[in-house]
Amino acid sequence: MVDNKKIIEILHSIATVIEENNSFLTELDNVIGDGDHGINMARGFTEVEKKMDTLADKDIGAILKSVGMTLVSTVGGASGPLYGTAFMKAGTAIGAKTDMTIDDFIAGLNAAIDGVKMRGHSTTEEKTMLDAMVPALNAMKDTISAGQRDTSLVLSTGVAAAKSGVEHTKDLIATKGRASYLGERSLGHQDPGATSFTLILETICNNL
Amino acid sequence: MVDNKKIIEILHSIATVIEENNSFLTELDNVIGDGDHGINMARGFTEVEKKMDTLADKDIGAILKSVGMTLVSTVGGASGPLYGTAFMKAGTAIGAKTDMTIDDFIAGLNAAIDGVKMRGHSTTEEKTMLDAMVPALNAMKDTISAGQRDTSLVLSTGVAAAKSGVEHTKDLIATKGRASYLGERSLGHQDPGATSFTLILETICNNL
Amino acid sequence: MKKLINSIDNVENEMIQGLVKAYPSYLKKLDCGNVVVRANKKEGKVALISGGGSGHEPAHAGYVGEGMLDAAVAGAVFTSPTPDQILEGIKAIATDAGVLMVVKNYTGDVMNFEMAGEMAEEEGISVKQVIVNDDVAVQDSLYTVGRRGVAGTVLVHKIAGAMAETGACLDDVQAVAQKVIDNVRTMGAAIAPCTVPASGKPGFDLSEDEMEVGIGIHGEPGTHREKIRPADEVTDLLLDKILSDIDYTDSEVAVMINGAGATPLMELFIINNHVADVLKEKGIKVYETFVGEYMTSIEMQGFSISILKLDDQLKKLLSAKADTPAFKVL
Amino acid sequence: MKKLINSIDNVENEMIQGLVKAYPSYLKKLDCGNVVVRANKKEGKVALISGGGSGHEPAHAGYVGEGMLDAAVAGAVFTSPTPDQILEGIKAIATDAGVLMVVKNYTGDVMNFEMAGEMAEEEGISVKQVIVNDDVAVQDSLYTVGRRGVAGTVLVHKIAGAMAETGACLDDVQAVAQKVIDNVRTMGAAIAPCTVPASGKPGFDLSEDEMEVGIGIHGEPGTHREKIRPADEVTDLLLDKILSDIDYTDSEVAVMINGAGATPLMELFIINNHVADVLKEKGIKVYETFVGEYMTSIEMQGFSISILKLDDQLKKLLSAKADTPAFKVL
Ligand SMILES: Nc1ncnc2c1ncn2[C@@H]1O[C@H](COP(=O)(O)OP(=O)(O)O)[C@@H](O)[C@H]1O
Ligand SMILES: Nc1ncnc2c1ncn2[C@@H]1O[C@H](COP(=O)(O)OP(=O)(O)O)[C@@H](O)[C@H]1O
Ligand SMILES: [Mg+2]
Ligand SMILES: [Mg+2]
Ligand SMILES: [Mg+2]
Ligand SMILES: [Mg+2]
Repeated sequence: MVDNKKIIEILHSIATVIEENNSFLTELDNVIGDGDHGINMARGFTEVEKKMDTLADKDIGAILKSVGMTLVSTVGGASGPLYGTAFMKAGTAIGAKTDMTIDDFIAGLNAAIDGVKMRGHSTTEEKTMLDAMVPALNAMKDTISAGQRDTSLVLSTGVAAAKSGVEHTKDLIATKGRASYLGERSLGHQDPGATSFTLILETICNNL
Repeated sequence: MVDNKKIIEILHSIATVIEENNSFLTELDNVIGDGDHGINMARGFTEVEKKMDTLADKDIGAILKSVGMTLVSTVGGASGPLYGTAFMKAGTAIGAKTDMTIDDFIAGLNAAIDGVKMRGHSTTEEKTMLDAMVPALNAMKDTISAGQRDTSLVLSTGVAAAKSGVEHTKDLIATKGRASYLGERSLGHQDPGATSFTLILETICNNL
Repeated sequence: MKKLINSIDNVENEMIQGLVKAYPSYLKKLDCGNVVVRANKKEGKVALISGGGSGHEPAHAGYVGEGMLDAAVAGAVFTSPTPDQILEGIKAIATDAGVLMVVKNYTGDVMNFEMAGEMAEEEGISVKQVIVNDDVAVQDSLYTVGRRGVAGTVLVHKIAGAMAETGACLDDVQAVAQKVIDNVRTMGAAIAPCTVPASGKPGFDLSEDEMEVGIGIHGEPGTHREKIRPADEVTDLLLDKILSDIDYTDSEVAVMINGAGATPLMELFIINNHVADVLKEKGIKVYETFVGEYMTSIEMQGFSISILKLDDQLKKLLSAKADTPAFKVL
Repeated sequence: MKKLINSIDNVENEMIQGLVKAYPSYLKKLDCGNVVVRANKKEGKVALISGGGSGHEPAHAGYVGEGMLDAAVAGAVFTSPTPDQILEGIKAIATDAGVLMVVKNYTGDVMNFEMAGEMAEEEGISVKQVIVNDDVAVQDSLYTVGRRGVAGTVLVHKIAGAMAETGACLDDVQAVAQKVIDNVRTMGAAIAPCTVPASGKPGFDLSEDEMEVGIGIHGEPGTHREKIRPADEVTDLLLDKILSDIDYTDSEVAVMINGAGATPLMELFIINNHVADVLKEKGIKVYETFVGEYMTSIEMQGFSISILKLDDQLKKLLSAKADTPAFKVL
């Protein structure tokens, strides 16, 4: 599917997309959070960008773990430990490979989700990033079960599911994260973390 | 000229005029001071109003001294001690009369001016109330010297002179009071205290 | 955005440096980031660490000193610090008696401190934590993340800090911190928002006649929005909610009237005037009152009221000596 | 005007009551008006009284207590108190050692205190005064009323108060107060105005990119208006004026970074970061720094820098114990 060179390329693109969506994500967080999700993510991925040169020759597992550690130590807030844990767990799951398959990708996302659930004491239907991550994972698994193994196609079903997941967060009352303080007032607004995850997945898909 | 009943009537009118010009005077003070001259004067004359009933039977000197004391103890700021001293000194100069002449009025204003100069360590051409008081006094004296003794007419020359005095304060750089901190930036703006004195004199004139 | 700053990227850093330069006899900054510790490490006692996003000054670094905290970790504005930063703070202050982390109940803070605590434990430091959740504006239920931690945190610092100074063991310091948490309730309101420098825009909008009741210290929405009312009525709104959350009948209390950053002291005293009257009328005895800026939200206009129910132990610890830049008890 | 108040007429009154109710062990209010004295009168020492218009909280009532003032008189917002009020304060605190009045240099304050002093002398109380004039934004000349009294006044309270506490005679307390006045200089800047409740309108207008340099504590205009600049440059503007007014070469100083009311502590610390660097570079040694709200202008956004040149006597008195609601030295 992709080798370690490609991973670096994709990470660059993710950093660019996050930076481009800094205000958009911050704006979303302004409505139901504290207005910093874009700022936090951009701060983290700017640091990831800076470390990228030193990672070029590393295996995929090592690259992802390093990205995770950088996010943990620069993002702060809720998204730092969550995305950080997600990348670290994905790295561990994929391991010391320089080339990965769609199955590796699925295993990585699966581990990332477990990491977020563990760290965030959270699950789906709580109006968090999990409400984009889990539907995306399930959709991709279904696509593969249906016999499809074209990575672009599998990924695009994931992106579509993540996007509907984001839409679905508008119908949810937040019970985790800062938006939960709003109770019913969180209804009608999409979750910033679910949105940033979808942007990341879409960027991966577009770069394959 | 006027008896003690009339004095009470005039003081009521002054209180009303000051209240009506509260914002105007405050606005003037906003530009070259701290924006409270109208508020201060209104606070003082509201208290004067309250005390008026108890003064109805007193002589003119006692009435004016009591007004002065009320102003001193309620106005605060620069105008409190100055107007307070002015009224007290005028009361002392006029003395225990129940009827006063134009000469008594002139003597009273003269004493008031001396009181302001003493208390304020100030003189004319410093952009203060004195720049309306002194020209008014001089104009009235001149009118009387010219053989005129009709009180209304004498007073109206005083009001006219006070008004040009106020205009003249626009050409002065303040060297006393809060406006002096502005240096040359005080140019072009009329002095609030000179304005309030002119309003008071005009009210006396209109009520004769 | 009209602010007296230099560059948006350096706000937190210059602020912490300016603080440490103002109080060098109290404070020292670690090289690894915005971690402030006591100028002279105190051995032989439980060490207290707290922290959170910047923007709540003087919290938390202003409370580092004798009788309160041993370290404070400052994240980016309104963003929890990261685990590695917190870990550096823990390592710098750790004694054999252990370390207590005082964490405000926000997902980010809880997770980052938790990770730091795990890392410190791996290095052989014994670490415990308490989670402050005093804001009655939000519901506490098993199915949510619970109440937010707000100004009551400062009272936790004061009392747990005094307890640690007596040489009490980690369990006892944790227990008294938890006792404060169990007995303190806070609620706030705002009439104008604040602006996170990096965002450049106010965190929320209020029209000229509106206020947000139950505002969070990051500008998070509260219970509802309504037309602004006279100070006494706003105070009643908040007091009602606070006083119906715990039974304060016949008890002695500490009161904190906390300014959000741009609210003049004049208004905070006017608010206290009514708080004092209401408590007196209800037979609740005020043992100590604190009026000022303790847990701010940059330049938000608003305030919060905290009421801590006291017993003899808490009274004694509240009145114990404290010598920190922002909180002193003689 | 968006404020947390009840009625415009009661602002000063409710504020003073709220203050006294917050600190009953420190403060007592006289029945005759907004005059605050120590809860327990201290005999056998020179008594210090200060005051002025309200709106500068915690000045001056917050500084009543051991080691600082014996009484504070609060006028209407930004308006000097009246002689009869001041006289009541003097009478309440007068001891055989006499009374020192600490007056800020405004025509109104000077005249009202002067009248009160005359009245007190007539009643057989010996009264002296000092006039604080630390604001270098305005020219001091024989032909003007001279410089304004601003935040440096708090340092006069601190040091003269400590001197009085030693039992020094009236002349000596007056002399040391005058020494502080001779050696302290202040200058401020504002980026947004404040609103006197009774007026309902901001005291001045500034456009979104402007600042007023040399602002007075009542919003009086300063030296000039210009485009807002980074905090360090604004700080340099003020420091240049202060440092060229007295020769501070090789001396030790106390620094006060004073918030005007709505400026977040975050920004004050950022300002102190630069002040500390500049002074260090110039070889001026900082003995003590105070960052916070000491002499505010309701909810003005801005700050001032005060620099007091110290000698051994002033250093000792500055570090002496003070226990007041708003200023504590352990
Ligand atoms: N417990 C949790 N589990 C999963 N995701 C969470 C949890 N709490 C918060 N999030 C995600 O984090 C996002 C907010 O991140 P961010 O704004 O960067 O942090 P903070 O809330 O600390 O300011 C939310 O939109 C949500 O998707
Ligand atoms: N030394 C002085 N002598 C005479 N008049 C003065 C003096 N100082 C101030 N004034 C007058 O007082 C007016 C200001 O009064 P006011 O605004 O009520 O007091 P404050 O300046 O204390 O706020 C000025 O406009 C000026 O006319
Ligand atoms: Mg956020
Ligand atoms: Mg005025
Ligand atoms: Mg945040
Ligand atoms: Mg005034």
